[in-house]
Formats: sequence, structure tokens, C-alpha cells
Amino acid sequence: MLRYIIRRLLWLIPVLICVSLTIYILMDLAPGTVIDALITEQMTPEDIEKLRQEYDLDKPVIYRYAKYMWGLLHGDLGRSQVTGISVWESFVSRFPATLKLSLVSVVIGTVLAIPIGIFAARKAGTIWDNLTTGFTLIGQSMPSFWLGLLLLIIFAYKIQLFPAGGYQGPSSYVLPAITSALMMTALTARQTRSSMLEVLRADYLRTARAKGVPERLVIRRHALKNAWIPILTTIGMGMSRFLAGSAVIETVFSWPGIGRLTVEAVSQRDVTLACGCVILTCILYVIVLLVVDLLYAFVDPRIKAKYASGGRRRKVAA
Amino acid sequence: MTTATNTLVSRKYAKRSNAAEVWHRLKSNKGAIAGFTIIVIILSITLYSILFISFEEVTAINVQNRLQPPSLKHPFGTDDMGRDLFLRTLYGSRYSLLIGLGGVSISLIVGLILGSIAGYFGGLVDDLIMRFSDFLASIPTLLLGMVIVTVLGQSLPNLILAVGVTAIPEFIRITRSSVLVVRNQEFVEAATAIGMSHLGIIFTQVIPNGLSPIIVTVTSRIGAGIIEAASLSFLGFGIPVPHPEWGLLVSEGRNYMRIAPHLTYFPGLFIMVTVFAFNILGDGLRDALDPKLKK
Amino acid sequence: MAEVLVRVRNLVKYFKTSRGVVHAVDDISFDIEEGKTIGIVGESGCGKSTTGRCLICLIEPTSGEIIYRGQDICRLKRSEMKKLRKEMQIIFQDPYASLNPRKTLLQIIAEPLLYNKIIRTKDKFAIEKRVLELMDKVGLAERLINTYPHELDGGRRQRIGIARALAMEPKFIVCDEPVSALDVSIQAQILNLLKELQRDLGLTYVFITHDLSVVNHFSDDIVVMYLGQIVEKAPADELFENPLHPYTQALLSAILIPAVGANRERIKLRGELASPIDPPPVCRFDKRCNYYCQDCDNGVPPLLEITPGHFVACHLVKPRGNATVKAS
Amino acid sequence: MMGSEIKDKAAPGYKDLVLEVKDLVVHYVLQEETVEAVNGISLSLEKGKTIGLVGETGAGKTTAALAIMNLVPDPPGVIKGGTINVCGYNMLKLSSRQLEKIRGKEVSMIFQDPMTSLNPVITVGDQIAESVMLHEKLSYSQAFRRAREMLEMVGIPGDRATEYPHQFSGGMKQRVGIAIALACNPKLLLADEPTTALDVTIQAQVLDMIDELKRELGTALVMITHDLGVVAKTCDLVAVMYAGRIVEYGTLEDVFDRTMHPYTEGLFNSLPDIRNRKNQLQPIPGLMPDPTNLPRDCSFAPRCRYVSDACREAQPTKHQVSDTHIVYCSAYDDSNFQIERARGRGGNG
Repeated sequence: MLRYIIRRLLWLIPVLICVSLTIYILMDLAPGTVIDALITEQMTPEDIEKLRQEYDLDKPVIYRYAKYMWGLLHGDLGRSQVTGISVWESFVSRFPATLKLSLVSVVIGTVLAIPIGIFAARKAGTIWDNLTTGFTLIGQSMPSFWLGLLLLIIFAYKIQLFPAGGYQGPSSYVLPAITSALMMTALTARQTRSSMLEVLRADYLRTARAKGVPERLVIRRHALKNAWIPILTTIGMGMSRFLAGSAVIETVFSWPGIGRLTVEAVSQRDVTLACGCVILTCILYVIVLLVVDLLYAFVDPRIKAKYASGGRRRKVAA
Repeated sequence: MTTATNTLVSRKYAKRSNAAEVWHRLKSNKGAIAGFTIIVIILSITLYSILFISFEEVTAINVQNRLQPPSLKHPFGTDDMGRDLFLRTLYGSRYSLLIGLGGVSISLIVGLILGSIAGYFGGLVDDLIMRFSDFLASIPTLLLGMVIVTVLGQSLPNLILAVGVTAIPEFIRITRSSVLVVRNQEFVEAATAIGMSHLGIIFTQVIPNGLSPIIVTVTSRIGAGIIEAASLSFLGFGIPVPHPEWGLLVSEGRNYMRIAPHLTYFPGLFIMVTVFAFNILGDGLRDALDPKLKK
Repeated sequence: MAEVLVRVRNLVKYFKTSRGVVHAVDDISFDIEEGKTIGIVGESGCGKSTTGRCLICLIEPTSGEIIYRGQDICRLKRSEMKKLRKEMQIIFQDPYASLNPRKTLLQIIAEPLLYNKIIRTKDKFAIEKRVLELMDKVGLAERLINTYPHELDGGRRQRIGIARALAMEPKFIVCDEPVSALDVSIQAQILNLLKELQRDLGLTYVFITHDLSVVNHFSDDIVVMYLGQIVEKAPADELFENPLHPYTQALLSAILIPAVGANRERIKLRGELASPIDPPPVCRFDKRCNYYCQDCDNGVPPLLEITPGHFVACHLVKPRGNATVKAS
Repeated sequence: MMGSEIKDKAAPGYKDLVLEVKDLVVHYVLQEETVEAVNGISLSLEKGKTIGLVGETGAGKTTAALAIMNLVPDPPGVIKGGTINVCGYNMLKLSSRQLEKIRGKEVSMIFQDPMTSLNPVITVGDQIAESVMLHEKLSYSQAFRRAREMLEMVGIPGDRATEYPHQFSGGMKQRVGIAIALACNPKLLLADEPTTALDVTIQAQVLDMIDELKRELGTALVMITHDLGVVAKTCDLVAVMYAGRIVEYGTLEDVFDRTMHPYTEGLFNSLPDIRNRKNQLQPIPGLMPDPTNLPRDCSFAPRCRYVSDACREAQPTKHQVSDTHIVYCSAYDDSNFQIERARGRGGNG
């Protein structure tokens, strides 16, 4: 098991190298440079040249990347090229906001979604099932920024129940949490429904009923335990999708999270900050996926056995 | 035998083909029909806007008319520069459809090729392709999109490319797994036994049978692509103003939420309805193509 | 004595897995005579299906030779192999998985004809004529020509599989459990059909099955496999009357005869099938065998001819007829 | 103590009759069609006896067994008529709570496919202990101890109780299935093709074991199978089913040695005879009728070699041949009628 975790974490290294290389070089190649924002009309060409040298812009991109990576190897993510603040510090100061929001939405989403999904699966084919399917499809089709704005218009401007944005007090959590939880709920409920439907057809449920297990326990103990894997996957995916898409919700609700930080960095051509944000988000991303994978082992002994044997899967021909 | 010489026996017993069978089942799925109808309506709106609405018409500034609420003359009201939002929204449908369809085509083609190679041949090729896919998948999609658009410049083709590239890993994975399922079936062995080559098997046996999950992914991915592009536009990484792309329209409306919320309502509604149509169609297709439901 | 069509010499097929090397087929040799049926029996995991697939080069053996009419087919070039493919075909166990669900009966049967350019694709009438001929031969009604496999029952699907195999006029057919997924009444229909075809077309069969009463009815010679190796090989009559290997004896005694009071005391085996992963170089059956003794750990027993035509691989059964192990 | 409890609740007339089924009809009502799975079967079974329910795919054997447990999936399954009496309980009249008390305790079932019928994420010990805890009100540790005993009884070391199904081979899984079914000493055991998925030698082991346990515990057994060899080995009574009906019913000797029904004869003629490999197989021509569209007359008529006009007019008539032997075939309206198998016997003996 530990071997499996270590292997997965080691795999992070080449991924991070590839990701940082790609992002760094792409950003660097983009038209315009970071000093465009710093140049003023009073500057002489010499001043500009000095500025270019200061940012190593006279050297090839590989030089800059190598220098960046050298820093990274020593645990130094560098400083923002625009503000000069340490990348690590700005990330750490913004991260809690994103984390809190994502946890709130995952909790709300899961708590709502699993009962809804089970309900829909057990009522499959009835009007109730169609209603929940409709609801989840709409939930999935709604762009989160639009939903966020609608909620703002209604609850912040029309009836002024919640603040229009910002990050203080519990009431400021309500609207952003609803927005992101809705997506989560829709996705997870749909997945729960279909994996429950699959499991409800399974032979071992018949075995359970044949030995007199009450229906309530058949669902809770026998069915749900088997349906967990795809549900977990979806929750993990939702969580990572939230990390990826947090920029949108954070923009709508002026939420000081890492999503906005990254957007700002990219639009200001702040290569160091952008790269740092991408690398750190990637690490989070991979960790979320790893945790989900480890949870699989927790719910399914077959997967646990696979991890224990090193985790490589190969088909054995009969 | 003598009378049958000029008619094919198979014609005598002609019946519904597989595709016709799927269509038949799709027709009895109310959701799929609804989705299909909405898509047809949106397509005709797009066609109408291409034929009858000019770019000048939707970008001409008319300050006297600014921020009017919806009325008979301006069904969706007007924006901060007095432009008719109804025309702008209709005009904008082309972007979303192009992005959705174009983006999916890119990821579909790349994903289909790489995924089937990985699934069919396995071994080292499989490992390499899957590592590539993992790497691509570990960059958050919106971020990757932002970087691509930033590097290549804000334009429609680049937005399509950005949406396309981010969906590649999903298509690689789904193609690979459906190829893996099919390729271990006995009828593939039967094809080998009649001397079929790898290429022949991939095209006549594996792809036709592995297609259903891919088709379903395509439809739902079109919707996701439209949302992704709209989100990029909303964040300022989309098609530049004054092109009336839906995400951009919502983003413009954001500045007038208090006084003119209609600027936010309508373009967003169009995004949602379009995406919903593709999603519900995909849902219906999933049922219609599911071999488990076949008798 | 009929001519030998296929000679199998020291056939070995290993699969590498994460848990070790699976010895699916481990050094087996036998001959297949033209126009005859050789039955391969054994329990699941004994390597019988792998052997069948190796015989027609569907999977490549790890080592060994398969000599078809004097040519080692494992060493042939692709183009040469393609020519030979027409002569060797396979009928599969699962009539559900072995037919492409997206193709009609016409397309499935015509596929080998078109792919090997026996008939040109454009010549619709010729294709159809041939397909109808084949359908008639295997007893499929003309009106089914446009149906899809999922619309048909198991017996008819199996007939499609047979028609497809016959399309290229093969000489040699590997039947991999062709009737074990079918109901008894249908199973008898298919067995009779296969026999009839053999008589009419002079086919040579390898008949793989786990059902001993079927193999007894159907085959001329029988090969009994256990964990990738041949334990006994004899003409069917001889094998059933005078089984010499302890495993064969146990297998035969486990057959349930559908008659009142016909079921004798069965030979009880200990334990279950061992793992085919990296087996030790001793008799594979040893720990389960009721006659297990120290001699059994002296390496893998060779397959020896005990009486003419009757081969056994057991340390305790020696030639010259004085078998130590007797059927109870 | 359990016995007295049952007898208190037992229906009048209950003696040693563990199972009594009368005119059971089960249909599956689908959107476009109705599958007529079971069309009026009657059975009875005494304590400690075994009845074989024989037939081919689609004969309605499994549906009948599920109906006895009142476990037919609903929808689409509908029990349209008949009565089922298990140990004096009217299974079709009980509430779901009462049913849960009886299932696993008075009557339990072994399923065909051991690969899919065990829950993959619960240890085998817990799966056995679960029904013990539910029915015998034991604590978890007591129940688990019982689970280990049950494993030992079916020939699996008790230490393996903490393992998961994927760690067992097919034959072992089926033993676990049997241990689950027998954990609470049921009066009636339904075994649905318990050995079809297993290898020959393992099949023999499992059948022997069922036989032994049955004798030890005095359980009555309904053996559902398509394999006449299994029937010959295990059963006292035989009911041959075709298209949802019983066509012949009697003791093992009645059905095997004094075969009356043409279908039963056809089944015997389809089997290769291991003692005479040269004999020609005589398959029953044609196919089983479509269960969504059963004919109103004898459903075997299209495949029957003795078919006459009378067969095409109404359902076959019931003939009580002896106290124990019943055949449903209109051909016996003519008292001189004999099937070939019987003629052959007459000639020889």
C-alpha cells in the first residue's frame, strides 16, 4: 500500500516538470512581456534595456526556465514579477478561502446528492426519477458564473438577504456555496443513480434478500457499499473540477482565492506567479485524485489487494 | 431460384438496420426528442442570423437607447451602448455552436486515434500514450485554456483549440477503455481467424462496437465545451469585444446587475438551454445505444 | 491409417503476469489425423482453449512447432499464413460473444469471403448465393438472412458461427466448447450437424470440451489435459474402458449418468486445482492424487506409450501392461 | 423449540409437508409484451425429500423458485395466481416484514453463479453471520463463531472467514453460498443450478456435500437443474418442466424408467450415452416456443413426434398413471398409446 502511494507521488515529479516546462515556455512565448506593464513614457531605451536585463529577457527562454527550476529544486517558487511578493506567500494567503469554499460545497453536494441518487434509482422509470434526472441535467447545464449572477441579483440586490460579495462572516459563504454545491450535487446525484441502478441488478442483492435481510439494510449495507466507487470518483472529480473552475466563482463573488490569483497572474503575464500557481494547483489536484484512489481501497477489498501487489493491472489470458 | 435471379433475397426480407433501430428507440425517448428539437431550433436561429443579421447591425452604438428594459421593440432590451440584445444574442449562437462542435472535433480526432492505438496494441505504446494523457489531465482545464488563449491570442479559432485540447484526455481514456472491452471479445478473434489485418479489425470490428460510449461522450462534451468557452470569455480570455459571444454578454451584463439585470438573464439562458439540449440528447443516446436494453 | 494433418511438437505457451509466469500450456505433443476428431478434455484453466488457439495460430506459442501438412505454421510469413488461414477455422464457445453484434447474418457469413477476395464485393448475387448455400447447409432458414445475432437464440447463433467457419471451405476446424452454452436438445442438434458436415466435407476436428460424455460420443481420440500438460492420450473407447491415469479415473468417475442407480461410488480428489503460476517441476497432479508417494516428486513424468496407442504420464504407470493403478 | 413455534402458526393439515405449491402462475409484464414464465404448476415436498425441477433455459424453473421465496422482482414480475405454502406459512399473503423473518430461516436458496452471488465487499464470515444475527438474535461474536463453524462444515478452514469472496475459487465460493443458505438450519432449501458453473470434479464434490448436509440436517431440497445426471444422483421426485408448465411428475423411477411424456423422452434421446458411444443422438427438432406468445394448445406440439389433431385443440389432459406418477399429454387419451422409449422397454423386458 505504502509502495503504491510512494509510486503515485513519485509520478508527480515528471508531471510537474512537464507541466511547468509547458506553462513556462508557453507563457514566455506569449506576445508581450511582463515589463510592458512597468514601462512608462519617461523611460529611455537604456532604462528599458536595463529592465530587460534585470528580468533576463535578453537571454534565451531555456535559461530563464533553468533558473526558475533551480530555484524550485531548492523549494523556492520565486517572487511575483509584478508585485515582487513571494509566490508561496501569496498562494498560502489565498488558499484557505478556496479550500473552505470547496469543502463546504463538497459536503453539501455529497449529503444532498447521495440520497437523491438512491431515491431516483429505486424509483427508476417513474415520474420521480424523471424529475430528478431533469433537475440534475439542468444543474449540469447551468454555467456557474450565470447561476452565481442570478443568485446575486435575487438574493443580494432584490431582497438583500446576503452580501453581494467579499469574504467575511458566514453569510458571505451562502451564495458561493450554493452555486458550487449545485454543480456538485447534480453531478454526484446522477452518478449515484446510475451506479445504484447497476448494483440493484446484481445477483448478490438477491442473495441478501434470500437470507432475509430487511430491504432497508439491503440498500444500505449491500448495495451502497458496492456503488461507492463511481460515486467517489465523481466526488473527487467534482472537487478537482472545483479547483480548476474556482476562478469563475471567485470572480463572480469577489472571493479572494487561488483561482482569481491565477487568472490575474496569467493576464498580467506574471510568468513566475502563474507557473507557481499552476504547479501548486497541480499538486493539489494530484493529491485529491490520490486520496480518492486510496478511498477506493477502503471500500473495495479487491482494489486494496491490487494496490498491495504493486498496483499494475494486466490481463491474464485464459 | 429462376425467378429470384434478379432480386436479392436479402431485399425480400429487408428490415430495420441497426442505425434505424437506434433511431427508433431514440424517437420513443421524450428527453432525447426534446433535446434534438431544441438543437434544431438553435441551428435554425444560427442559420437565420448568418443570413439576415450583419455584424454592423449588432455592433452599431446607439447611446440614446442604452439599457432599455425588454419591450416589444427590443424583446431582450438593450445594452449599455444601446445595442439590441435580442439580435446580439441570436448573432452569438454561432460562436457557441462553432466552439462546441469544433472543440469536440479536435479532441475526438486526437483522442480516437491515440486511444485506439493505446487500447489495441497495449504495452509500451499504451503506457506512453496514457502517461501523456495523465499529464494533460493533471493541468486544470480552465487554466490550460487560459494559457493557450493567452499565448496564441484571443480569437475564435484559438478558443476552439483551447476547448479542444483540454478535452483530449477524456477522449483518449474513453476510447481506450471501449477498445479494450471490444478487443477481448471472441468475434475479434474470429476476424483474426479469417485472416483480417490489425487495421481491418480496428475499422470493421472494434470501432463500430466501441462507438456508443464515444458518441455519448461527444454529445455531453459539446455542452461542457460551450460552458468552458463561455467561462473563458467571462474571465476575459475569450473572443474580444465587440463580438457578441454569450459568455462575454453575461460578463458585460455583470456591470449593470442592479439596474439592468436583463442583460444577464437572456444570454445565460441561451447558454443553459443549448447545453441542456446536448446533455439531454446525450442522455437519450446513452439509453438508445445501451446493448443491455436490447432484447 | 489416415494421414497426419497436424503435428504438434513440444508446444509451450506462457503468459507473463504481474504475479508470475502462467504456464498455460507446458510442453505438449500430439498428432491429428486427417478426417478424424481429436477431443481435448480437461477442467477450466487446464490450457485446452489456449492449445486450440495456438493450433490455428490465433495466439503465438512461446515455443514449439505446429506442423500443418509439413509446414511449421508458427514460422510462416504473414502472406503465407493468410493463404493457410482459409484451411483452418475455429468455432467458439460463446455464441453471444463470438458474433459481431452490429452485423447481420448476411454480413457475418460473407465477411470471410469478401475479406479473402473469394468473391468480389460488387457481386451481390454471387455473395448472396453462397451465403444462402451455407445457411442451408447449417440449417438456417432463408428468412433469417437480415437478422442480427441478438435477435436469435443460442442454437441458431452457433449455426451462424459454423457457417462462418465453413465459408472458406476449411479442412481443419478447432471447435472450442461449441455446445457447452446450449440446452441439451439444441446441443444434440448441433453435434449431429457437426458430424454430418464432417462426413460430407471430410473435415478434421479438434474438439475442446469439459463435458466427458460429449467428447466420448464425438471424438475418435481423446487427449486429457491437467494444468497445461497432457496426462493421458488414447482412442476414445480405450480411454473410457481402461483409464490409467489417476486423474482420468477421477474425472470419469465424476460423470453423472442420467439413469436410476447408475451412479457408482466416485473417486474423491483432495483439494482443488493448483495455480498454473510457476508450478514446481514435479507431477502437477501430485498433492491431489490418491496414489501420491515419494516417486511422484521425481520430476515431471514423461508421456509414455503403455499399450499401443495409449499414452500416460504418470510415474506409477509403467509400460509392459502391468499398470499399478487400476480403475476401481 | 423452533418446531413448536412453527406448529403453532402452521396451517391446518400441515404435517410433514414442507412445501406445497398449487396452480402457481407468474408473468413478467413488460412495456410491450408479457412473458408467461410460469403457467400453473403444482408441487409438494415432504420433510427431508428432494425434488428435481428439470427443464431447459426458459422453462420457468428459476422463476418458480423465486416465487417460492416470494422474491420475484416486481416490477416486472407479477404472481398472478396460485398458493405457496412453506412450512405452513402462506408465502403470498405475508407482509414483507414477516417474509424477511422466514427467508433465510425456514427457506433459503443457493444461486447458480457463485461468482456474482456473493457480495464482493463484505467478508464471507460476515455474509454468513449476517443471517445468523438476523434470525437467531445472537451477538456479532457469537454469530461470527457460527459462521466459522459453517465454513468448517462445508470444508473451508474457519480462519478464512475474514477473507473476501475474490480470494476464493469458484468451487469454494459455491461452498460459501451453501454455508450462507444453511446457516440457520432451514427446513427447505432451493438450489438453483448449484453446480452448472463448476468443473466436473468440483461439481461432484459440491453435490456430495449438499447431499450429506441435507441428510444431516433433515432439510427438504428443491434441486433446479437441466442436467438429468444431477437429477439421477440427488433426487427422489422429479418434475419435468416445459414452457412454464409441468409436463411429467413422479418419483425418480417413474420419470426415468417409466417415462411417459414425449418431451422427457426427447431429453433422454438428446443425451450422448457414455456407455454406448456409437448410438445416434436424436435431438428434439425445433425450438422452445416464445414465452411472450405461448400457444393456447399444447406448447410442445410443434416439436412433438407423436402430435395429433387432438393436441392442437386444447391444453393437454392430465393423466394420473399411478399414485405418484402424473403426465400431462393428450396422446394418453388413447389408452393404447405408448412412446417409443416405453415400447423399447416392453420389447426388452
